Amino acid sequence: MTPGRLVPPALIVVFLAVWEAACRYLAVPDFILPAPSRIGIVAVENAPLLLSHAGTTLLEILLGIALSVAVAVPVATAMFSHPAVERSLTPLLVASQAVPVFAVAPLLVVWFGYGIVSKVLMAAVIIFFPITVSLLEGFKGCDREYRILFRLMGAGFRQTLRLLWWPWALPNFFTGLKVGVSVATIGAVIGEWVGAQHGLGYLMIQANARLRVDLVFAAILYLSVMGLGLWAAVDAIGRRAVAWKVKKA
Amino acid sequence: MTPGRLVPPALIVVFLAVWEAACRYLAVPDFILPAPSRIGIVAVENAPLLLSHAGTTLLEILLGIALSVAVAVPVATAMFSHPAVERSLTPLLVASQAVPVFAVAPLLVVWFGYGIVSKVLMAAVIIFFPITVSLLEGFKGCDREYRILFRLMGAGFRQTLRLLWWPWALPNFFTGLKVGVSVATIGAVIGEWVGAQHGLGYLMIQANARLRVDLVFAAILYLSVMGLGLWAAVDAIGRRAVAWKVKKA
Amino acid sequence: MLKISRLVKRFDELDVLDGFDLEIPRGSFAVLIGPSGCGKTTLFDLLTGVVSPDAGTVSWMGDVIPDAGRVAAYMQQKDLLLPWRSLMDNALLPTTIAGADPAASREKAAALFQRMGLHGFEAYLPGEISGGMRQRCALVRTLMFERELVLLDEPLSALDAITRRSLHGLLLMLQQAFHRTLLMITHDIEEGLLLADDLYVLSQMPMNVLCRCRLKAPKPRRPDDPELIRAKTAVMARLDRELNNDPR
Amino acid sequence: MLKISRLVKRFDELDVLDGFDLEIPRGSFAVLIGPSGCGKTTLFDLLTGVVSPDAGTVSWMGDVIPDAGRVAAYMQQKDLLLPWRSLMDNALLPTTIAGADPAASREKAAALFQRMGLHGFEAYLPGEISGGMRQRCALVRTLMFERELVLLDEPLSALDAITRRSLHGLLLMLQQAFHRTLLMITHDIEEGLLLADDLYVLSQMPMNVLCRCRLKAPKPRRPDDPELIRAKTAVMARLDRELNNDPR
Amino acid sequence: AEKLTLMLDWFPNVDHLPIYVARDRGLFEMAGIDVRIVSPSETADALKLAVSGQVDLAVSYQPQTVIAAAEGMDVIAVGRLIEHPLTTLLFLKGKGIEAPPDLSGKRIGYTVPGLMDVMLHAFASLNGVRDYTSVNVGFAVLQSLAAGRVDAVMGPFKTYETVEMAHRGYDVGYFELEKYGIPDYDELIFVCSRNTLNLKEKAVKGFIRAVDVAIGQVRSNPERAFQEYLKAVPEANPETEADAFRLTLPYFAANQNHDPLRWQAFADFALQYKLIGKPVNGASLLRNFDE
Ligand SMILES: Nc1ncnc2c1ncn2[C@@H]1O[C@H](COP(=O)(O)OP(=O)(O)OP(=O)(O)O)[C@@H](O)[C@H]1O
Ligand SMILES: Nc1ncnc2c1ncn2[C@@H]1O[C@H](COP(=O)(O)OP(=O)(O)OP(=O)(O)O)[C@@H](O)[C@H]1O
Ligand SMILES: [Mg+2]
Ligand SMILES: [Mg+2]
Repeated sequence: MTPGRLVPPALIVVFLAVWEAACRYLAVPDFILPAPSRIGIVAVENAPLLLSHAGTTLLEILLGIALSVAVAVPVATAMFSHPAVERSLTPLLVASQAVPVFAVAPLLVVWFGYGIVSKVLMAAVIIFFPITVSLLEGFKGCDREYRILFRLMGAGFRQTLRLLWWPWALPNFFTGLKVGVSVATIGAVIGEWVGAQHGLGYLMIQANARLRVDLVFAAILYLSVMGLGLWAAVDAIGRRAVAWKVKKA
Repeated sequence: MTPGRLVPPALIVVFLAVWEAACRYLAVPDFILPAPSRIGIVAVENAPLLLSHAGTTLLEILLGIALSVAVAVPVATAMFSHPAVERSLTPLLVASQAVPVFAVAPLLVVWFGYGIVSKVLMAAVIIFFPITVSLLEGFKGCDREYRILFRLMGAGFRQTLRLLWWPWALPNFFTGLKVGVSVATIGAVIGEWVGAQHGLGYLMIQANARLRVDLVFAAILYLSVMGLGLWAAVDAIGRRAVAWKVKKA
Repeated sequence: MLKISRLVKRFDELDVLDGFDLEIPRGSFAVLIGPSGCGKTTLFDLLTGVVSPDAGTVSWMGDVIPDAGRVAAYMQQKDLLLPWRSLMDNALLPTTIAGADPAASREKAAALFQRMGLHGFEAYLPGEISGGMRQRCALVRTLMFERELVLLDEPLSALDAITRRSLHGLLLMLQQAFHRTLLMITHDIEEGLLLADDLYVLSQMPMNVLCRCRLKAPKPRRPDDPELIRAKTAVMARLDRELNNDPR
Repeated sequence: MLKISRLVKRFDELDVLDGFDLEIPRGSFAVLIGPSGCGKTTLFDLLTGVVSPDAGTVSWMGDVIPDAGRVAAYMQQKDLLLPWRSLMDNALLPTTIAGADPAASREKAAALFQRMGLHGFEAYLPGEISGGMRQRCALVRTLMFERELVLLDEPLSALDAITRRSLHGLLLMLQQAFHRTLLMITHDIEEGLLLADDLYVLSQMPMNVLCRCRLKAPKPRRPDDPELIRAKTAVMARLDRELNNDPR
Repeated sequence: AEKLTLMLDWFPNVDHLPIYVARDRGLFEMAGIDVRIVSPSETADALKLAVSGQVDLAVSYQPQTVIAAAEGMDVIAVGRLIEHPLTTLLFLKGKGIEAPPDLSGKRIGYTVPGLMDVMLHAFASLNGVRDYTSVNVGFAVLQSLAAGRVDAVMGPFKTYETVEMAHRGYDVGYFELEKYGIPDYDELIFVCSRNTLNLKEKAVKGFIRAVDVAIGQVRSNPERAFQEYLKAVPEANPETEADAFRLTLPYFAANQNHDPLRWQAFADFALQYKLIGKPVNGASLLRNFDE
């Protein structure tokens, strides 16, 4: 999906219309679910505030993505090359997915303080899992025949990785990255629950505590747009990177 | 990874040992991070309590998985067969990933009450995205040549779906499902933070309010084991379903 | 009759076809021979709608059709077996899709497996058999698909001479007993001459018919038939001239 | 000298090799001909360590080696081109891996592309070329890989007669000018007879050497050489007997 | 100036107004301290981090502090911010609820399992509420009330949710806990660890004094204080928080004298209703600087 094709089509218009109508005619109170028009107005009126918070969050997300990619790639590689590592790490990784943040938030504060680090870490932790799993499955999906070809050509592990496994798993990597960046927004927001002074997550908690549900949703709108932008960017890069697949067709 | 191979190997032992040592010698207070030994003891001592809550949560997760698979498969299929649907739904789906639970949990409760439905929905919503994305990418990854072969044999959409695309995308489906079931635990727990009377999430909040951090972590341990079990189950089923891939090697 | 008129196909800067004409009478066996990479597979792909032409028409029995995908069974150059289905299930794919009687189809497929020397391998997966066996399995699948026109892209290239010869008999039976129209690509000139009613020698890109070799000798023919040996030398010489005039 | 002794390989209930012996003198050109599915590819896979034998040994120049993967260049029956690399980059894969001088390698590959009639297609992706062109590209890649032993599994099966003939010259040059030892599988008996010093006719599974045909005529040979025609008839007859004695 | 880190119990709101006033009028500076204010991710974090020494001071609740003491945490209350419970049992008017017994047979929500469900249980048994169903509504107080999913909720603040509901056109009433048999207690207090107190006694004392002074100043000119607060916390919503501030003003601690008897009464109540598992000595948790 190229950015151009993201222009909201019929279904989205229908979705918003139904939402708006539901709020108006079913008299859904604002603080339960604000109408899209209301969210839009709040989002525009508070644009300077929201944008400044959004900047902080975006920075955290981008750093989180960079960090998790930087860790996921070697980890997936290690798990792929050493089944023992896979056997050891998989249970830890899967188990870690069941840990809710609030339980470890004080720990994060203890270790990383109130700065940007803990937020970046939270975002990274959330993106990390889908990327690693997808990349690993991608590596594993490589046809044995190709591996053998490389072995016969005398390729070492690094060469096979660079010339075969990595390009082979690239589509999977991008699938994982797409899932990852979409949920990264949540990661950063959750990270901001841990002692943040700025950012959309901070703003949302504040607004939520103040029962400014419309502002919460306006912040969500900004987050959603951010998520969409990241998705579209990854998708565009992904398409370019696996152009040979498209071309072949 | 078959269940048998999940038996914790060296790395996990090392991980637990480091954790234990950190708690003992770095004097991390146990209300911030309890030592694994302490968590183990609490988990065993309170087994009846924890198991009864775990039962509730497990039921929610299983229903959530069933629901989200039941929805993700037709949705991914529709997105694949109608690019217009994909163009419309993708932004909605991606945007939805940026919505933090606390914003929608009240909505779910208002709409679906305090019963099991809202928790099942929460779990389902979280699992849905990775499955749909993976399945869709799997469908798209099918070589054009095979599609043409099916067209030449006069196969309709449903037949091509059943005989070609679905088996083709099965490995991707299982990758997505694996990511999904791992995070499903969190979905159910968050659902239980609002409007539950039972379940590990409820227990965690309660223990947290009582500053019983060791019990919180014991609940997380049960959640983790549950997540691991689900992962291993999906992995085993997945292996069986794509046995031809293994056999070919 | 299959009639191909003024077919044009370009790939980027490559003129593969530039006004290609061909007529195949109903019930006849036509063989195409030409240099590797000249556009034979592309022609079949155009005929069956796998790729769409830039210009030109295809007609069948006098009616212009967008492509012959509805009237032709096509055995592609790649075997395209589904790796998760056993050989038998792969062979049964066309009848499964057409909703034909399973028992009858299975019986027919079993007979073809026997004939192809694949008996005993029905339950194997495509990843567990040899290249030639895969090709034979793809041929079974194509024959299971009952269409009046049969397009075969190098169907026997990976087989030994004996198996090949026995399958020549099968192809001739298809033409003579079942009245199919066959169009076959091969690189084996002798094979072409043994089977063809019309053998077309094709040029380099843009592909054209260099010469049409009408063979009247009754079939089955013998490879040591002097007419065949003469024809073989002639075709060889024509191809040689084509390839060495324009050394790519 | 490559010496294969008592090689055994089973797949489940299939006895593919059951004590297979073969000796290939250094610098010679050996050709293997046998029924489709008899185990030729499996033999090459065992030689190169692609699959591991259940029993038996392989030795090279007198030393028993686990497999000949380190001394052989192997062109497999499938082309195994990397779909994301251009033809040139695919051909350069062995030298890239070996860390050879890029400029010199590129020059050598360019010469081979020219020779194979692939000139002008260096930048194409494997998905954009014909079956025969893919096969030729795989052959270029194999030849870029400088090993003393060259194993070729049906390297020319998808090529037209003329291109094939020109590549016969290339293979002979490899043997005669570059002193490689060649081991080639083919289904084309005439091709085998044109190239081989020793031609082995193989049996059905479990695979054995039915007869060894020692060819002394100087190369290049002509297909109409009466010795060749006689040998061809003999090989054909031997194969025929093998396949029809034991109708699978 | 000595640095002190203070963790709030929740995001900044009018309850914390005197702290901001003290900071922005330089009262902390005069006391020779430099206070950094941070927000927690969850209400229990502040106390945990204070006890572990990660922050110097925390805003906490008296019930939470008693629970912490019963869990063996080394916590000490050093000052007071809000001196009576703000927690109420909130209900919508016009549904026939006038007195606690009217809640019998109704569906009653609570906000924090483990704490508010106990309060609800105590309230019900003390006031003859029978056959009610209790449900955890989490943070969805307004939503669940407005949607009619529950008839009342235990846990909302009388200074806060009431205002929000009123602003949205809902007429709400509430029962104040201390008037219905539950021992009076300090809603918001300042806590730290004994260790921090030993190391930074002077600074902590200075902090408490400064807050005390600030509370006096807030009382004398509430309007000005509120304007300062709006500047310090730009996210604040001026309309609703003005009302909330007006309601909160009477509850700011009049002095910094902890009352050991009041603490003990609450601790005994907590033990009786199983909020805690073992007895707690109230006096041992307190430090009065003014004695
Ligand atoms: N992975 C496998 N699992 C089971 N059987 C296998 C496997 N690989 C090969 N075989 C069997 O081994 C036999 C020999 O196969 P092989 O590929 O060696 O034949 P071949 O002589 O190369 O045939 P062709 O000329 O058709 O390429 C076949 O019957 C095949 O079914
Ligand atoms: N998708 C494509 N993109 C670009 N060029 C293509 C594409 N498909 C085929 N070609 C080009 O078209 C030409 C003809 O290819 P085609 O496959 O029709 O040859 P062929 O006659 O079947 O050869 P062979 O005998 O080797 O199978 C080739 O030069 C090839 O590079
Ligand atoms: Mg072709
Ligand atoms: Mg083979």
